[in-house]
Amino acid sequence: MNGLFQQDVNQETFILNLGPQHPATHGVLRVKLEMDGEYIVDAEPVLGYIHRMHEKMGENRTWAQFLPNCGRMDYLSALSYNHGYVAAVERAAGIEVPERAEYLRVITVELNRISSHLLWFGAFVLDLGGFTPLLYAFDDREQILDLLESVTGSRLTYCYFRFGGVYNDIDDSFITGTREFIKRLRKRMPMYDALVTKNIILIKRLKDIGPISKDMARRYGATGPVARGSGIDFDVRKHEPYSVYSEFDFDIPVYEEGDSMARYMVRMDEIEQSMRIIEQALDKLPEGEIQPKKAVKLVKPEKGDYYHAVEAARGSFGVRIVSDGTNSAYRLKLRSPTYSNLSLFGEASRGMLLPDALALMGSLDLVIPEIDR
Amino acid sequence: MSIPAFGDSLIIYLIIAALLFGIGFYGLVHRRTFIGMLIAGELILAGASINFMAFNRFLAPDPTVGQVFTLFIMGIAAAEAAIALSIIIAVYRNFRSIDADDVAELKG
Amino acid sequence: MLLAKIKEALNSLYEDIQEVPEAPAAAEAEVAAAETAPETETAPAPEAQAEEGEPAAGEGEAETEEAEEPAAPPGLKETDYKAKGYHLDVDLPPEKVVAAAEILNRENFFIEAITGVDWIDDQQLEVVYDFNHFDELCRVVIRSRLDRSNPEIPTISHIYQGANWHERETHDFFGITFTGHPNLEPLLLPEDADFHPLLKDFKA
Amino acid sequence: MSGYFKELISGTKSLFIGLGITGKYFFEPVVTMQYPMEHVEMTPRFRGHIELIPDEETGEPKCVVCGMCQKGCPSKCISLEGEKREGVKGKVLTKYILNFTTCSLCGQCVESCKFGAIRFSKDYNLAGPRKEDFIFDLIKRLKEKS
Amino acid sequence: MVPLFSAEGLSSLVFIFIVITTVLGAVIATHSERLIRAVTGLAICFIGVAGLYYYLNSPFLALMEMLIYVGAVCVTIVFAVMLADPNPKSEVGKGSIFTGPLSFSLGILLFWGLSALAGKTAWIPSSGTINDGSLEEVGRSLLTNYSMAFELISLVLLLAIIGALVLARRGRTQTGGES
Amino acid sequence: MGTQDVQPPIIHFASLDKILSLGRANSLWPMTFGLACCAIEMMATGASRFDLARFGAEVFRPSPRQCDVMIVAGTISKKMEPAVKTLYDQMPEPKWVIAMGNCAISGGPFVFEGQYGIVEGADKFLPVDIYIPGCPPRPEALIEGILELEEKVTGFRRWPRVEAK
Amino acid sequence: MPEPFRVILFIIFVMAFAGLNAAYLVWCERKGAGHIQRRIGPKEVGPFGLLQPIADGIKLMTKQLFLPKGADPLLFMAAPLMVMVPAIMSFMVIPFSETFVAREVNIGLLMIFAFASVNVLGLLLGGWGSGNKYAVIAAARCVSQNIAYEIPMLVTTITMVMVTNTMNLNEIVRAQAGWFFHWHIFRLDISLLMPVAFLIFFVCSLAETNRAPFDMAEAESELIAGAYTEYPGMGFGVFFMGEYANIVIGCALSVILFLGGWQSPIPFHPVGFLGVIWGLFWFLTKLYALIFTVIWIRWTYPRTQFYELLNLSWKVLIPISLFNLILTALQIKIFPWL
Repeated sequence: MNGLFQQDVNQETFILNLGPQHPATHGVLRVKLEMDGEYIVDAEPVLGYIHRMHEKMGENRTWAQFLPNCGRMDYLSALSYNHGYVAAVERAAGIEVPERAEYLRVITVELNRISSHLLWFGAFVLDLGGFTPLLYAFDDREQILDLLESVTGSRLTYCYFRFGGVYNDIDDSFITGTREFIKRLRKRMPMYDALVTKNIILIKRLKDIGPISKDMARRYGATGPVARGSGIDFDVRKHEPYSVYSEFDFDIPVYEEGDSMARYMVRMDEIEQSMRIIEQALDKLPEGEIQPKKAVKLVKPEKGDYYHAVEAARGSFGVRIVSDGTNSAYRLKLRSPTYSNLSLFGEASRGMLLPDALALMGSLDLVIPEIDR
Repeated sequence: MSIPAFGDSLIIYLIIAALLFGIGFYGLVHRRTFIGMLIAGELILAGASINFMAFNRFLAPDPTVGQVFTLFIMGIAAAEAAIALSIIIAVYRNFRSIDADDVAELKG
Repeated sequence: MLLAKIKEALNSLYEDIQEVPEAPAAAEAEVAAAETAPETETAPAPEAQAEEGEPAAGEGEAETEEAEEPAAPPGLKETDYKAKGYHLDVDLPPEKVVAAAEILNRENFFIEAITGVDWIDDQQLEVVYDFNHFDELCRVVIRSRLDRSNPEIPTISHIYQGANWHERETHDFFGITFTGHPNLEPLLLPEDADFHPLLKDFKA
Repeated sequence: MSGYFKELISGTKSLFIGLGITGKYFFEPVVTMQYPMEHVEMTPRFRGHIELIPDEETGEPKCVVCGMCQKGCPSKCISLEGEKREGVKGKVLTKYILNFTTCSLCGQCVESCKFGAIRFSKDYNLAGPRKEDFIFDLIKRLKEKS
Repeated sequence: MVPLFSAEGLSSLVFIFIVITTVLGAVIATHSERLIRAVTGLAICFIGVAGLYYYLNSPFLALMEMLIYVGAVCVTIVFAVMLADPNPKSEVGKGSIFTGPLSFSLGILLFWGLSALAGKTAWIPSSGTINDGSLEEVGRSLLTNYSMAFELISLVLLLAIIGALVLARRGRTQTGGES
Repeated sequence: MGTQDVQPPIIHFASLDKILSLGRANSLWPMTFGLACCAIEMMATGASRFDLARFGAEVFRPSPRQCDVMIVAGTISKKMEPAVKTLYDQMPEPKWVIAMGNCAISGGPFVFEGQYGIVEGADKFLPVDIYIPGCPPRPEALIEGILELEEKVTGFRRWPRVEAK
Repeated sequence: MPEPFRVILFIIFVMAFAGLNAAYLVWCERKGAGHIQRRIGPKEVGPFGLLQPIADGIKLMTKQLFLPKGADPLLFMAAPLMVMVPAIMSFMVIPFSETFVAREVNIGLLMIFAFASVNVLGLLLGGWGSGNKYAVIAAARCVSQNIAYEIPMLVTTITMVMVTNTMNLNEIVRAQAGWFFHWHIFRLDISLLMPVAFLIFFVCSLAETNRAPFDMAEAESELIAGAYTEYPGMGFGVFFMGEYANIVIGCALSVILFLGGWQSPIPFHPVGFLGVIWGLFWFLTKLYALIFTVIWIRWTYPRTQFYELLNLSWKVLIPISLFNLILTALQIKIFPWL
């Protein structure tokens, strides 16, 4: 009512609480906005509304028992997270992985990355007010989910990788299905392009909105498409090749502009690159075992600390393991990319309009449970 | 059952106009803030317009005169509202108040 | 290339540490403060030091080592990337962390994470900083041990703004105070939380 | 000025192209699978809650009550009991309770079972007004099924 | 007097309703504690006045009243209330001598005087009219007899727009944000 | 007062009640309110493949004032609990709650001894009407949950039951 | 039939039409959105989901009504009515067919605009009265948008009034009699920019009715539910009905001004009762085609950014509509025989 806007008579600003339940925050992020009219004077994200104690659980559970947690951290690219954790433990315990298993990992992770980017694409356009692209993207995403479900048994929170390999092998129907899906998505991408990317309304909403400079991305430790949209040529898959990524020929899309449009374009291009990786992996897929010959039964890494990073759909996901030689972690630190990416929101959104700030927030591709862990 | 044809007598319109004028005047004196005064002022103008229209309908040989005048009053009122409100906002920015007395005290 | 360069730069941080003679103190305090640098050379687990020629055996030994080999100060160690996942392991006293962050900032490193480890057996808390570089793979780990009863370390959030949240999170989980931090309120825990769940002696 | 008109025209064109695409899809067949009337079969690897595998001859569960599933479960949702019985080798399962409401479907139990006594069911559409309905007595379920 | 259940009677009833609306709106406008309600009252009052104009054989002006007063003036005032109403503290009544009973009696006095004047005067209806006062005639006279005033009004409006912009924009930049 | 017998109402509004409950059951507007993983499956349920719209339940309203059913899809943390409670209180009667996923039912996989962050189940502070177990449940299960809720509101089931094989 | 009773009958008809129309437009919208998105849309409630709006109506009407904390009771209650009533009043002057019109007012066009301006105040007061910051922001946006788009809309309308010399909607339709190329949208001889003028008018009516891509008042992803955030049950329902009634009016105006109203595309018009039906058929066909376009647009585009929206009005629509005004005046003067 009267005085609604005036917390302090001497200030023309007022406080707006975005969330924790707000359609644009994709979950339960809360952003405290100090607004002057529709301009944002200051923004402070408030986290922790879905803090699920993953790091504490890492200390309480055995190495293998922690596996399902990975999929629930970032449920959109669960396999990347599985991969990061499994690879870190493998590094710590010195477990060798058969080549076929590595290929399967790459194929499923990249499929998962595409599905994550597709969902982001839809949700981002939904943030901007367009509803239909979301459903088209979901339509394509369902195909991936079908493929992955036929391999892993679940639709979203996969628990597919095991120390030293993967849980079960793929069959021919998966391979043909994947090839067909890639063909189908290749046909759909120009449609997305014409419907959304070239749309003048979208261009007007994204061009020059929410610029993030190279230096800012560095100071905040932004990685993934956010960094690549700011002209930083950084991708863990190329930078410190893990698994079998060094054997594939793919490009890292980099855009110099640093605005929301650049981040959008990076992700759209990444879908194409992921498809290239999958095609090559399917072509090169070696025969062989999917688990090490001597089955890994009890994992006991040596004392010490280990770090392993993978490129998740949102950036560099790092796992720091501090082991004391028992069958559970002494300390498990999960470095989630969105945590760093979101931390620059406060600075980047200063002086912006509310809808632009939401476009910026959408372009950061938030998955809140991964931030809060 | 029957009812007087109220809409057809000049005096009723004049009384309504006087009532609006009186209420407007009362408000003008009574209100503390500029916006309240502006609202009361608009009421006074409305009372005047009704008078014009009523005379135009019942008395004037040229029935367009009153309408034209009322149109002009509307134009003036719109302009007046715009100017007054921007002044109010400017005053508010400077004094953090739209209370007429506060502004008077804070002078200088 | 970059690794050598940054190693050189970080080396300079140890110069004045060597000048200051290690103050003999009570046995407990030695564990807490004086030995911080030499003791956690390789890995946080004290037992793991066996591989590295037992520098923790005595203060005198550590001192002589420093005197003999000024090029390789204690606490600064190149690690095997394949096995560990990082290149440079730098152990610093808390007051040196800011200087190290400045050096890394100059070389355009970006911050990956800050976290803590609770070494309850040693009555110490460790703060671990991960830095990485965008152009060339070079992950630098900076670690610093603090006294568990009064864990304080200067903030680096004025150099790396991204450290702001990481430090708040570490404060949430371990109760480590980052002096000079602009806003050290609970981030992930509820606003009124007064517990630090990742401490080993935490009970819900 | 020419940029103004160029943007105007290209912008309008892009809007009409967008309309064309959604218009085209308007006339394409729907992809909806109408659930209660039609439903798909789950893939062989689909992970529902776990169920006991009956012995083909006797119909009794194959479980030997080793407790590996219970131990492997990260969220402690399995509790089982067995007893020694005359004339039978090993233990006989008497109670196998799965608290499905805390399960995360990770599959640790199925993996850790060396006797092939449990598998994932195909129950994909569970819902109900009572929480207790989802704490399954798997032996009872097995009896009902057969 | 006209029968109640005829077109004239019904219109007379509606007229009473309109008068009540007008006066009620005016009372709300001057007497409510909150400014926002006062504006609502003003809008209601103007809707009533528009009805009166309709009864005065000028639907055109009735609609203009709606368009300008309700659609423009009231909306502007609501905006001003939003921008510059810091405290919902009591709006009316305070220490000055003009408030309360005195202003009320002044208003009553004015009303009484004016209506007495209206009642006492012998109004002489005109014998014949020059035109029928229709919309066309209004337009014609606007562009012939009163064209000067018409132009002046447009000038006044233009100046008002510019003046309002100049006044309202000043001091805005220091809070930042405005581009 | 107290223990007197309650007279049965003279006029029965049974048929009216039936119509009302039919109307309500067929127009369950959920809230756009996702907490975690299950929210994605909730979105998938609204999407083309499963299409919640067939039952008139696709109108995801972002404001609690216009919602009829709150689908608690995900883990409720202790920090979030007051907010969820507020949202529930803001919904006008009649209102229903669906606990979707194991986290909302009982805390799911995040329950362990010494946990400090989550509420073990939405029914700890909300009157939950329908439980949908799974981690996350398939979209079919959510549709089934909506149908179960309709059954609960109207008292009979309009749709065939699907037995999983 | 005596005039007052005819009017009262028509008011009842109009109210029923507005209510049903709103309900079934929602159905159309949901169904249309469904098929655009390759899904079915409402289906199970009645045949083809046709009972869906009724179920929604029953539910909304029996929802608990309450006053949110911090809301102003008077404003909160009055606002939905201020949106709904003027919208329904505007139906009075719309000629559904040549004789199928409540009142042929000679300033019908002005009347619609006058009532539309009350609608704005209703939204503003509703948003402000809710005592919710999102609602206030939405209301403020909505008003500045309405003011900005009223200008090009009025300028285009004035152009059409200049062409037809009347503000009587029925007269405007009569001026477009004959073949379909006599409709104003095809009259390039009056103004070369006539199709553009139609586009401007249509875009403006989208903006005036707060429809996507200009749905600032209900910007779901930004402002929760905009000005309606705090409205439960029927308060929301009334707003919704008002909104859909406004869409019908906006589209009806476009049809009347540019697409020949109730005129059929061929110069054939039966007399008497059949003529009423014939006109009604063509009017409703055109009207619903246009409404379908509105729905189609909503499910295709993202929302515009607020300042871009104002830019579009001030930098594109207003200059072009003014240019069109001048061009029309010139063309009428140069080719006076047309």
